Amino acid sequence: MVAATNWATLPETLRSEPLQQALWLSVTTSTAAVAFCLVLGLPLAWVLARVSFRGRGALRALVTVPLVLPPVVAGVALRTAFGRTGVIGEPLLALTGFSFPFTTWGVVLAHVFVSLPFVVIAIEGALRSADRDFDLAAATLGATRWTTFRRVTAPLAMPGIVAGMVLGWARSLGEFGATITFNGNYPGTTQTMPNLIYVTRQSDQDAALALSLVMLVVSVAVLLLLRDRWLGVP
Amino acid sequence: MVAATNWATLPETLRSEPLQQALWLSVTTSTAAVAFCLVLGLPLAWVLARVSFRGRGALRALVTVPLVLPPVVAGVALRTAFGRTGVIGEPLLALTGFSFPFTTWGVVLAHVFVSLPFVVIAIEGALRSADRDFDLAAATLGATRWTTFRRVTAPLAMPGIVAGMVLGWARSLGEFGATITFNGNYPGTTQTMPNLIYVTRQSDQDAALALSLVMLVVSVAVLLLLRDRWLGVP
Amino acid sequence: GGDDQAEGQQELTVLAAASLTDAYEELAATFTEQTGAEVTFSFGSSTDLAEQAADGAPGDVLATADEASMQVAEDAGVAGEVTTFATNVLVIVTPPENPAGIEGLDDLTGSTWVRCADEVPCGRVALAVLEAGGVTSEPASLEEDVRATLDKVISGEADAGLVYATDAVAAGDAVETVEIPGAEEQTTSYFTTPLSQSEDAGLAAEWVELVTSEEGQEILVDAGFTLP
Amino acid sequence: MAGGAVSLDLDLHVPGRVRVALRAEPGEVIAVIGPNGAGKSTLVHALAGLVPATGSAVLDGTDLLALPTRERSVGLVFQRQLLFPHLSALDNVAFGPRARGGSRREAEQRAHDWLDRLGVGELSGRRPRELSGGQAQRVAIARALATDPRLLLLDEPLTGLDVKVAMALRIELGRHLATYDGITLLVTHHALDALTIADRVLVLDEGRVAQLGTPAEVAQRPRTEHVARLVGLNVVPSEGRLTAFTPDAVTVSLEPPVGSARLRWHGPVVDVSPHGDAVRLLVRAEPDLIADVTPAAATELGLAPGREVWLSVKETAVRRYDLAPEQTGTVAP
Amino acid sequence: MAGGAVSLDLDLHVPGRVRVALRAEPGEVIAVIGPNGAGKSTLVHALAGLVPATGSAVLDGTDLLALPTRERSVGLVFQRQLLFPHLSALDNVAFGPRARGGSRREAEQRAHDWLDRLGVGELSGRRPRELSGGQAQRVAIARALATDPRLLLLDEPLTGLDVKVAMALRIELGRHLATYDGITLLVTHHALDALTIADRVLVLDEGRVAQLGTPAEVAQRPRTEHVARLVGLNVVPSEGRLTAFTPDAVTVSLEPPVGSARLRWHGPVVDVSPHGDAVRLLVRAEPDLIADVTPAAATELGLAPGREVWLSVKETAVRRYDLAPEQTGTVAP
Ligand SMILES: Nc1ncnc2c1ncn2[C@@H]1O[C@H](COP(=O)(O)OP(=O)(O)OP(=O)(O)O)[C@@H](O)[C@H]1O
Ligand SMILES: Nc1ncnc2c1ncn2[C@@H]1O[C@H](COP(=O)(O)OP(=O)(O)OP(=O)(O)O)[C@@H](O)[C@H]1O
Ligand code: MOO
Ligand SMILES: [Mg+2]
Ligand SMILES: [Mg+2]
Repeated sequence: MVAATNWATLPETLRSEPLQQALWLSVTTSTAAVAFCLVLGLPLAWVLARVSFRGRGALRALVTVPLVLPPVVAGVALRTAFGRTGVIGEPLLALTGFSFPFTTWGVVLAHVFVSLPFVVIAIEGALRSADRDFDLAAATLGATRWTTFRRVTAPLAMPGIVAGMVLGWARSLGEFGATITFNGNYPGTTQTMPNLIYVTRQSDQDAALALSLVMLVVSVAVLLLLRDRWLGVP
Repeated sequence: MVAATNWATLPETLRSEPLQQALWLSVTTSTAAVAFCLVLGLPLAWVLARVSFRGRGALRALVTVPLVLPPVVAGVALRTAFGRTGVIGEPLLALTGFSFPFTTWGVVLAHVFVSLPFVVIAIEGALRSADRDFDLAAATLGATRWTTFRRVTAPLAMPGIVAGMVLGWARSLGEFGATITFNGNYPGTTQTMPNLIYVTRQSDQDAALALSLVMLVVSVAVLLLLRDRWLGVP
Repeated sequence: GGDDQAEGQQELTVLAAASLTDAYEELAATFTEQTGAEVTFSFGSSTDLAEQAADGAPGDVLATADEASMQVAEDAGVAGEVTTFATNVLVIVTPPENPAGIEGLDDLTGSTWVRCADEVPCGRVALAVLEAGGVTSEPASLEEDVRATLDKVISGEADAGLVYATDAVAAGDAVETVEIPGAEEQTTSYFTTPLSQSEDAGLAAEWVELVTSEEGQEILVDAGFTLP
Repeated sequence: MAGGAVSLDLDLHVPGRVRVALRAEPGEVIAVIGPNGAGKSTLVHALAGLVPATGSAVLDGTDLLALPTRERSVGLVFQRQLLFPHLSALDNVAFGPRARGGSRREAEQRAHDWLDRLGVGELSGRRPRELSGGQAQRVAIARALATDPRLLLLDEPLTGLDVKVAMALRIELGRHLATYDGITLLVTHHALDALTIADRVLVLDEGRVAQLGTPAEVAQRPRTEHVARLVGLNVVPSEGRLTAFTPDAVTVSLEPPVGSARLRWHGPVVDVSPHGDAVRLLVRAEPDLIADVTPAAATELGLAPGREVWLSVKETAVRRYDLAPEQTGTVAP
Repeated sequence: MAGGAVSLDLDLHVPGRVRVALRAEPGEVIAVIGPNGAGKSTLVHALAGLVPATGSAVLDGTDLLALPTRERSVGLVFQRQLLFPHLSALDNVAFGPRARGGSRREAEQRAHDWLDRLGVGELSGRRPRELSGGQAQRVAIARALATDPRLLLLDEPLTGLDVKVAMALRIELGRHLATYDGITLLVTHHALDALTIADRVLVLDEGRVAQLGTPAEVAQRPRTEHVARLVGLNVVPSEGRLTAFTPDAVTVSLEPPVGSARLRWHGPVVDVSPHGDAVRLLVRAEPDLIADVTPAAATELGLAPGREVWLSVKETAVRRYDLAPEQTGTVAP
């Protein structure tokens, strides 16, 4: 892929406004998505790993569903739920005047939808691997479940949580299909890097490859930065 | 999505040969892919989690790369490497007369490529969360690294490994983009469920939704079966 | 336009089938020259775009590569007057130097060749062309769209592919083109319509006008389209 | 302290592992002793809510068993320590006070104080991995004490400590517990802990209460062989009663003893070890018995492991008492 | 056994934690004692390869420090046990023999034998979580012994065991080690272990060798306060030499002693505990001293904690010897 890139036109490609817009949009929406995933996914993973209840298997299956949906179908599912005439989208629009599709929030929503399972399942795995007796020790010291989770369980499972976040972030970044189906492909608003690459590839294969390379470099750089900082801990 | 399905035509959809072929192909290739991912990914994850060496960060980044590639770009990358005129594909074709594209093995290859990072990163997270001192205990008992890994490290990280496999399997199952770009879309050979759903949607939205639903039900059923069996251990 | 800016800069948003990318970007330049309005595109598959338009996606004009998709927009009541503005014929493309020596439909038999899936517009056309040519050999792959078909040929994975003339033009030197006698009998048509959610119906109408004007048609022909 | 005098009314059952009924008065320290697997840790864990139990454990009017662990206000030193590996010693100890709502400064102050009292103040910045076994043990004790629990559960708190520290800690703990109005259960394998710190001793055997009494009672009339060994007595059951005698009352000979000694046993010496100025023998008879002889006698008789010997005690040197735990006051003959 | 007599030549340094030079003969059992944090576990872990160390540890001609852990052929009982939580007791013990290439059947047979010898044969199917602390400790010992190591490293193997088991194990271990031609390092806080099982005693203090000698030498001429306390002696440094005396040689009075006693100290009683037939006092003087008095005297003098007392010993009751570790043979006065 590196070999196939047209190096002569690369500088020009880099300076183009669509690229800069799309890259910025991709990075910000993926980051926002992973933040939401964490907020939703951490408690969910904890419940799945630590609380025994009827229907746990079903909850886990439900969480896993977006994982096995082909992205386009995920987009359709999202539309069914959050579209302007969707089950949730319609009342939402009526109440607040806000609707997800074709907005940057819609992109974030699509990302959260496809990434959440990765975050939840990776973190659940890590929580299950960790020694549960430390939770008990915290309880004898009077810690609530929340305090225990925050100060004991989560720090001990940190490598797994970071892994989950990396997976979720990367999944968001590379997401193509759900986003374009649910949100369209508007430069500056919903045109993420994969969408831009898709469009560019229609007319200029080389430019598309150059864009892919840019995206690769940026994301690997971000991953490299993140990982050693966090996984160095234990 | 459930609501939008055209229930009247469902039985007919279910009996259609393309569906049966595609479903079977999807399940078998995903399962094969996750098996390969495990064979490759488990040692890789172990190396990343346990061995300190220069370039560990770089290796991890390299493993992570397919994660952030939009699927179509992943397909292009695969082709550059394993295509008929690819870096590896050309000598391979010359030597053995075998070439990946347009074959079921090509599908498996594409699945492995996109799923491996999920497997590796999830397992690495779990390995890092687990107590390393048990490895040391095994070493004092004369166990080689391999024995230690097989009999101590891996069993203790089992929930994380299962999580990694689930992620990888689901990622394979939902994979769309790399497969079609690298392998095309031929019924019975390379037409997986997501491909079938995609092309069906071009002409018949309802049929596509019905197919998605079938896929969903099958995959959730498989996941439900697997998870409780394995995650019940600890 | 779909995305009006405070200072009154006019904007036009067009939802267009991905196969129109090259031609439409050129048309946009002309349009901006003539009207001063900025053009923004949301390119995608015709099916997606029609559904999005039906769901109220911001946009002034919709252009699809098939009638079925346009019907979706019409059924949803978001379409205005529908115009056919271009057609596209199928050609055979091969990698440079045509390694498998493909000279016509008959040579496909015995080679690794690809075409679009039956369900997508270019596949339906291909099916008709092949039937007319009496070809019974099976392709190696039924591609999701015409772009993927072209891609297999450019990359050398396939010895030949059935694509639109526009794609062959867009690919330039990356492929060699073999015309198919009688292909013009089996074309695919492109449809366009102003959308009811347009906030500037005048501007939308101007775009449709440009596309169907002589100047516009010239640009389309340059891109490989034929005229209806 | 947690304020107000606290009493404990216990009638607790962990199926297959332990069953204990007991009433403890405010401020009481109860030593829990018994062989490995007797159920000591199980009892302590059940009280802390880490093992499900039936019955009741009424502390101060509320049944602990009905509360979740974190509301039980117990302090527990685990046999396995379980210090949080990612927190420094200081943060480990400050964890409890903070979890119970203290401010960060207060909590750290408390933690500092406790670490200092236990002699590991200068290690407060270290992670558990960077501590020696005994240092970590002291941090674990500090962690349990720092929450001012109403019920203090110490599972072998003094193991792994060197003699000097163990002694110092025994004193420190004794001093702390003397002014403490909560209730303490102290699991130990050391007679000294049981006899010096405790107000009463609870002897567990195979999950049941074998004996419950003051240290003096237990030391003088041990009802199980385990306790007898713990306090350095020989105890022999006969005719439904127990016969106890000290090791130095035992006469060792190579020939069967003649004369009046009715109590005599035969068996091989299995161990010889110094014991103060004497030499202590362990003889595998029915049951195992210990005997103290002078070094001179030991040399003369050639008392090495494997040597077959006869043991006897005079009737006047033994104390007899009933087996039944109820009648702790009886003496005979 | 691993076959062939084995000697160990040690000159090992773990920066900031321990430095030890030592030569051990085939079959020797060396007890390692010292206060918490002295470096005992560090020494043992360095030999096992779990802590990086410089220097050399030549076992049988090969330098252990140059080998990876698994090739060192050491058997290690961890202070933290570290039994594999997912394996049964049997599989834990069979792990070593299997890892060293034994067949499954052989390995399990060995494991069974060892579990039986340590009295936990009937628990072989249990996971570590389902064992009591002492039961787990025995499985951990079995696991280390079952590999027939050439170097056996036991880090406080007898803690957490009840008296009877500890005694039985001391005997079992003693018997095993007597016929064992490998070398054993036994870390312990118990004088009895050190004095009964060991051929030599290595005393560590703050990471250095404070003393190395036979149990008798160490017991009679302890060079550190820690060892003195361990063997129940008082040791007082003066003029570069050490003065040792037994607790029963100490006279306790409420008034400053008159007369010839040159050796006298003053301080508060901090602990009173029974010791055999006597009462043992701990007095906070310079340094801390222990004194045994009769129960009658204790009552008469009102010897409760806090009481200020005078201690004295007669010159004839003390033994003096040099501080320097080199001259282990000197006696004085
Ligand atoms: N999780 C468990 N499941 C089943 N049995 C258990 C479990 N935990 C402990 N036991 C058993 O219960 C009995 C009591 O164990 P407990 O840990 O209370 O003993 P203990 O008195 O603390 O012994 P020690 O002195 O060895 O620590 C033992 O026989 C032990 O094997
Ligand atoms: N990972 C570490 N990093 C830094 N210092 C450490 C580390 N582990 C232990 N130490 C320190 O090294 C010294 C020796 O520790 P070690 O564990 O060898 O003591 P020990 O003699 O085994 O004590 P104990 O009787 O308490 O088990 C202690 O002061 C301890 O705090
Ligand atoms: O843009 Mo199309 O409808 O996929 O040719
Ligand atoms: Mg216990
Ligand atoms: Mg230690």
